[in-house]
Amino acid sequence: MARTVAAFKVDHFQFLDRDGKLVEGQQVPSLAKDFDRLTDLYRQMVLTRIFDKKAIALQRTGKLGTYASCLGHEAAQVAIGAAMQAEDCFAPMYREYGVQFCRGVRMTDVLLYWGGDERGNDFAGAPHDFAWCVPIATQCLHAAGAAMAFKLRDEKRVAVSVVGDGGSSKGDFLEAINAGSAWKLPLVLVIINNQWAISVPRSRQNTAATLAQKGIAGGLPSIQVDGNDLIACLWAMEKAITAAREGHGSFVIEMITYRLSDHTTADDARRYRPNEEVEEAWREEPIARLRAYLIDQGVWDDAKEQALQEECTANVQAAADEYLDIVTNDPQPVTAMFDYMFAEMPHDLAEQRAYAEQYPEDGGHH
Amino acid sequence: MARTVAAFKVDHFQFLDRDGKLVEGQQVPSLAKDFDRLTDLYRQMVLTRIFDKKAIALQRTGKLGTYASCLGHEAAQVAIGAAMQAEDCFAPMYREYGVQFCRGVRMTDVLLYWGGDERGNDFAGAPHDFAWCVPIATQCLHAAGAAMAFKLRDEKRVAVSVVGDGGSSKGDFLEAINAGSAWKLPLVLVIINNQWAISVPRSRQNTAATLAQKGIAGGLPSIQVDGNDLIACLWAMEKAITAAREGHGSFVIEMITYRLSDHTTADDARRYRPNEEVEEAWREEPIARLRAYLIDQGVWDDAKEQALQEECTANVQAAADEYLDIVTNDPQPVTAMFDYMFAEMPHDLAEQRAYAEQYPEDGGHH
Amino acid sequence: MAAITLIEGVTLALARALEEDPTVVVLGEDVGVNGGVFRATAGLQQRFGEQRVLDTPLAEVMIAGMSVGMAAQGMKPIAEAQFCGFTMPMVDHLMCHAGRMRNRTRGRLSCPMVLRFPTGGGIHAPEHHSESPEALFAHMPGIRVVIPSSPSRAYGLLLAAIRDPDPVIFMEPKRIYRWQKEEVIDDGEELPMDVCFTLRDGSDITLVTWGAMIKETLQAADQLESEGVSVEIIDVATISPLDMDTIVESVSRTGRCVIIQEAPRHCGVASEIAAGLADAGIWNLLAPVKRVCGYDTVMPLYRNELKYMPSVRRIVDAAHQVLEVS
Amino acid sequence: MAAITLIEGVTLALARALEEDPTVVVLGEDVGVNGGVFRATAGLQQRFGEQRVLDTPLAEVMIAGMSVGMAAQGMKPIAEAQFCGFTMPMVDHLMCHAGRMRNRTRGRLSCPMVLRFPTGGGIHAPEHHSESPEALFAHMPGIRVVIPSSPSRAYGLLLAAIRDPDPVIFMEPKRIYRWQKEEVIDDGEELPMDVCFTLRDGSDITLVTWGAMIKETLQAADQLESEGVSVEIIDVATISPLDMDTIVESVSRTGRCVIIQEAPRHCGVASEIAAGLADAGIWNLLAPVKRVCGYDTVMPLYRNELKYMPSVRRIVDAAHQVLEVS
Ligand SMILES: Cc1ncc(C[n+]2csc(CCOP(=O)(O)OP(=O)(O)O)c2C)c(N)n1
Ligand SMILES: Cc1ncc(C[n+]2csc(CCOP(=O)(O)OP(=O)(O)O)c2C)c(N)n1
Ligand SMILES: [Mg+2]
Ligand SMILES: [Mg+2]
Repeated sequence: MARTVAAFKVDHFQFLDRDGKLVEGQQVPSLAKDFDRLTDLYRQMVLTRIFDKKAIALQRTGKLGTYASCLGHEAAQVAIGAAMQAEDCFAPMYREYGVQFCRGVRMTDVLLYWGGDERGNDFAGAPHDFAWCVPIATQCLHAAGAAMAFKLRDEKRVAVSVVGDGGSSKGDFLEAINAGSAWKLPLVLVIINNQWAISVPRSRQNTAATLAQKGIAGGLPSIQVDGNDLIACLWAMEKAITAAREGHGSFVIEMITYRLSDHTTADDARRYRPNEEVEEAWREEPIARLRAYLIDQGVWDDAKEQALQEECTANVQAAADEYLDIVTNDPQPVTAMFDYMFAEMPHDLAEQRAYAEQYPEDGGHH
Repeated sequence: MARTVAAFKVDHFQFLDRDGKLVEGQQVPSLAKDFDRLTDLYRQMVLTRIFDKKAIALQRTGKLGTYASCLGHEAAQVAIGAAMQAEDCFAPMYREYGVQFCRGVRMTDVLLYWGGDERGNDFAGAPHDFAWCVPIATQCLHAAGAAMAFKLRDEKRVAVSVVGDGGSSKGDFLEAINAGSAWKLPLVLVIINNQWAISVPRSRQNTAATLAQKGIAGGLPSIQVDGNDLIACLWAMEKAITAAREGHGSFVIEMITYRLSDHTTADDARRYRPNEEVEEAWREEPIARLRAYLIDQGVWDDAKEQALQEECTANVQAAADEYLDIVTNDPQPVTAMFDYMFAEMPHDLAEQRAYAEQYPEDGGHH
Repeated sequence: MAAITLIEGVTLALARALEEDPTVVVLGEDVGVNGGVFRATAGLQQRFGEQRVLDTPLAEVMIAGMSVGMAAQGMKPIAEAQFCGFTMPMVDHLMCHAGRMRNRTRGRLSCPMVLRFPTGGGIHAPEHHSESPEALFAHMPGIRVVIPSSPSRAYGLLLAAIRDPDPVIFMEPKRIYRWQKEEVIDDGEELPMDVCFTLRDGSDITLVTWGAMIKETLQAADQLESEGVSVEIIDVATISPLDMDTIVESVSRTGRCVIIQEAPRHCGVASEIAAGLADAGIWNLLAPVKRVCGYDTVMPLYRNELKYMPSVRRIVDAAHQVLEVS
Repeated sequence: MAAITLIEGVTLALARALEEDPTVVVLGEDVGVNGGVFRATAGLQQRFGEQRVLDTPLAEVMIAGMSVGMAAQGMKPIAEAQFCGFTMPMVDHLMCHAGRMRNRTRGRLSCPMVLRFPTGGGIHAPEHHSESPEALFAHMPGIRVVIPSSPSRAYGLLLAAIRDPDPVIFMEPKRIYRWQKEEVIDDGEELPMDVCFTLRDGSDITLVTWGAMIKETLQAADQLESEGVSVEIIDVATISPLDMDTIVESVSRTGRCVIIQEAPRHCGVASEIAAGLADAGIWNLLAPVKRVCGYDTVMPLYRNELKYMPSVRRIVDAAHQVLEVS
């Protein structure tokens, strides 16, 4: 006869079904009726998608480098951004534009970064957020470090990081969970499970029922939400961030969504996943779903949609123009690669810089 | 209303209480009545402890380098060794002599290793087991690799590795759990929770209720046992190894014991832990407990104990003598550091080897 | 016999190894159905099955650590890191285990694994996709480091790396993956991993390089030849162990040497070669040994990456400098 | 003013930094109650509290990654790795983040962290406790690498490292932690991190080294002096960025140079220095530049570790070799 010393469960939350109807027989959070807020967030989601489309167009026409699309992630991303306070800290991976736009990162910043210009990481609008992070899952520990800084300084700030279904297999993420547990850090870790890690399906990362349960390793509250349901994502994020801010420690949320695009513009997903799967996923996508709900509730209509589309398209175009103007008329000189290495330039680097100046045009740029 | 998508629990198993009485009101495994086997294992535990004492004495008298004692871990270690088949593969950390003696590693090997002689890792008696592994938790992934090799070759062999309470915080262990889950590897991971990682208490590693629950991250069966109860440890190990061997995948077991010694002979635990705690832990220790049980059952007595003590002491002394004879009369030459770097010695290394031969005595040895 | 590219040479060698040795297993992220992000493993899983070509979870420490474990237990893992920048989490298992397994156990266990990955910049890739970390691996005892610079050397050296009983890091210069085509016979002939390849004989100056910089070095050599300079070109290819003898012998004839390396200069492989010349080669040097390298800075994002990498002009200028001296 | 050891110099600098800068946090395994396995942080937690001196879970990737995060968010983490061998899991965050934070964000964020750890062999320690990995870190752009070799330099350079606005790897030569005592005034004076220290002036030969090898180098120098050789000794101390000028200037006077390094030779720091001499110093060289190094093997377990490390005799013999040449 064994003694049970610990018991856990992972709950799944969904409020809006794929057709934008409220799921029957459950109490909906009040924010489901906060239509001003929901329409604002809907606008952010649409802006994010229109931006994404433009970025891909720029890449296809040779005006932008490899780009990682966020198509299908808009609810998850905007919910994260909306739940955070300006003074909180976000540690992104590489496709969370929907979060970042909420936080003041400019569309031009995104284009500069993927356009091969470091100035894209100089977020004027989100001065302490971390830069885009390509080495998978490492950002989770940077967020843990930020959370530690906040805790040590007694600041009521929260650090938030995201990781993918693939990245959730990496030690950095798992050690971040453990750190959050060890020090009860004000840290929220969001697993954006979009079913694919480039060509590797979720099922290959491990055979566990959920990814959320990785938080149980550290004894952290761990839940799963429909990542295409803005209301569920936002409800969960606010619950987690509030708990973290009030000193209750770290939280893990798995948001289940789908990567509707190729992994990046350098990828061709048709090589490894069936079209039917993608088509099925389109039926779940977050924007149509929220729009249907807002229309049902009588707070949205075609005229508003029309106006929003035009407004976003114009803003996106302006950002694209600004980006192209910067890289064309104000490119970084060769010396830029030396000038930010150290606060004070070491002697030997200064010598290399002087030498490099003799070859200002070499290689030119692509 | 949330939908629960996954539920888990961690059970704790104990059969023998600290006084060697069977815990009331629960069914005991048949092995509790297999007295031939239990006495054999008891002998192994006693041998392990007597060896440990001798090794410390050798270190104290300058005849051995830094040594990591296994005092208090005898039940956990002997149970692991006893549950494994010869063809299985063990990936140790650095203090699992009790496992290794069961597997054919010689006491002389242990002394050579801690005596600063690589020949200690050349286990004639356990030819495919991994060497002692100092970089914490890395051995868990080597075991996962071994398990993968067995699986790919369709061999009914199991890889077993151990990690400490401290090491259970490291990504290598957590990634090994995930690998075991991803491929359903024949892998058993044992957390030997002896409450301390040098001076860092278990409570600082994280705030979770158990360490066993780290296995839940991968959806692995995860249990906790009294690590001072040989019967519980062996029962759990056999359950896990059988499951792994039969293709049911990986298993995590947390064995709760106590490090009765300093971390190593280079450590002084009085600096960081109260004597009372250690004294209390002595009341839980595994050997007295099993002896009491065997005496109760009428299969052990003082005469047998006396004979066993003398036999073990003699064997340990013989090993110590052999060790001292080897390092005194057959030390490794300077060239030994070159001869095992590559199967074929590269040209530049051969040159360095010839050069080194001109300085055979330099530095001598400590 | 068809003309193939460097990356096709890699694929050809992998296929042959999978064919001839049942213990060979290819593993990594996206190496299966997807055939690798550069297509180096294209078709291999379809041909050899999921037991031989494994897509792994996204965890480099795991890939390295399990490869060590598999190698020690009789398999021949050929692990792929998706890009040079993502080998850093693997350093621990390479340095502390792969390079030590044989020595640590006095030969009882060994670690015959291969870690292959695309290296270097110039393909317009995102951050962390363009580094050249060969010097880090070359400083690790017990590990061989190889970088091919042509289709035939990719084929022959990869076969040698796979058949070698010790760990080999095989770095593939992605910028020239598809630069040149070359006739390569799939005859299973391997190339030696302990000698440099002299690509061109000359008498006035020795240009030493490896990997993708071969391209600019050859162009620089053409320009110098057109000025009447006789240029010897050495492709080091096997970075560790390093065949210093061939280089010293060459410089003993030319008296002049420029080493070209894409990686940062400080503590790079070019410095090791220059140091060798400052010792064994000193009496034959008629001029300073110049290193034309990447700068000691972070590799810039793609818009300026070519400004970071040694250009033909930088190589030619350095050659002129050492040639002027007399 | 008391005479203190090198490790006491470390403790003194840490205490002062904790005193003068509220953002300073010391973190690592066993740095708290236990005061570090070498006692480098002894008494600091008692004096400054658990908020300033943190025992961490056993996870080096976490220690490195969180230090990067803390540093980027206004703290000054001083992380300890318990031994040189255990820094390998930290390489990823150092290479990919610590050294890149400022550059990546065009100066918006920075990473003013210090990673300190005991380095080198010769203390009879177990496997992985005796490595000298400075060359690996020196090859990483954006990171300073410092190795003191005396109590006063430990104090002054560690203070400089802590106050520096960029990441610094501070390697402590454990073999000489308690070798010499020196009067050190706790006046908060830091030492420069961009110049070598000339420990002895001489005219016949320059011996260049750093860290614990200073001990054998001084002994070798004494022996050479007794033979009438005038020896100049340079303690590099700041491995990266490297002050080549002081070394080149010295060799321009002596014409002869031997570099002593405990680490394996291949692609080590000694090679970088020799390469610098093969370039800027070539005209003044009267003899080959010799490197007396650890072998390109795994550091042996303790019984043979001293056979691995450069001995006084190996240094003297190399000096004789270059002195014989004329
Ligand atoms: C450490 C590391 N390994 C490999 C890569 C290459 N890579 C970039 S994205 C990616 C897949 C990530 O999948 P996931 O974590 O699910 O995030 P997603 O892209 O789906 O949002 C891989 C393997 C990387 N960037 N970093
Ligand atoms: C990667 C790594 N970091 C640090 C150390 C130094 N060290 C050796 S043992 C130890 C504590 C291990 O504690 P635990 O995992 O609980 O095992 P135990 O010693 O208690 O059996 C530490 C920190 C190491 N060997 N490897
Ligand atoms: Mg994904
Ligand atoms: Mg422990």
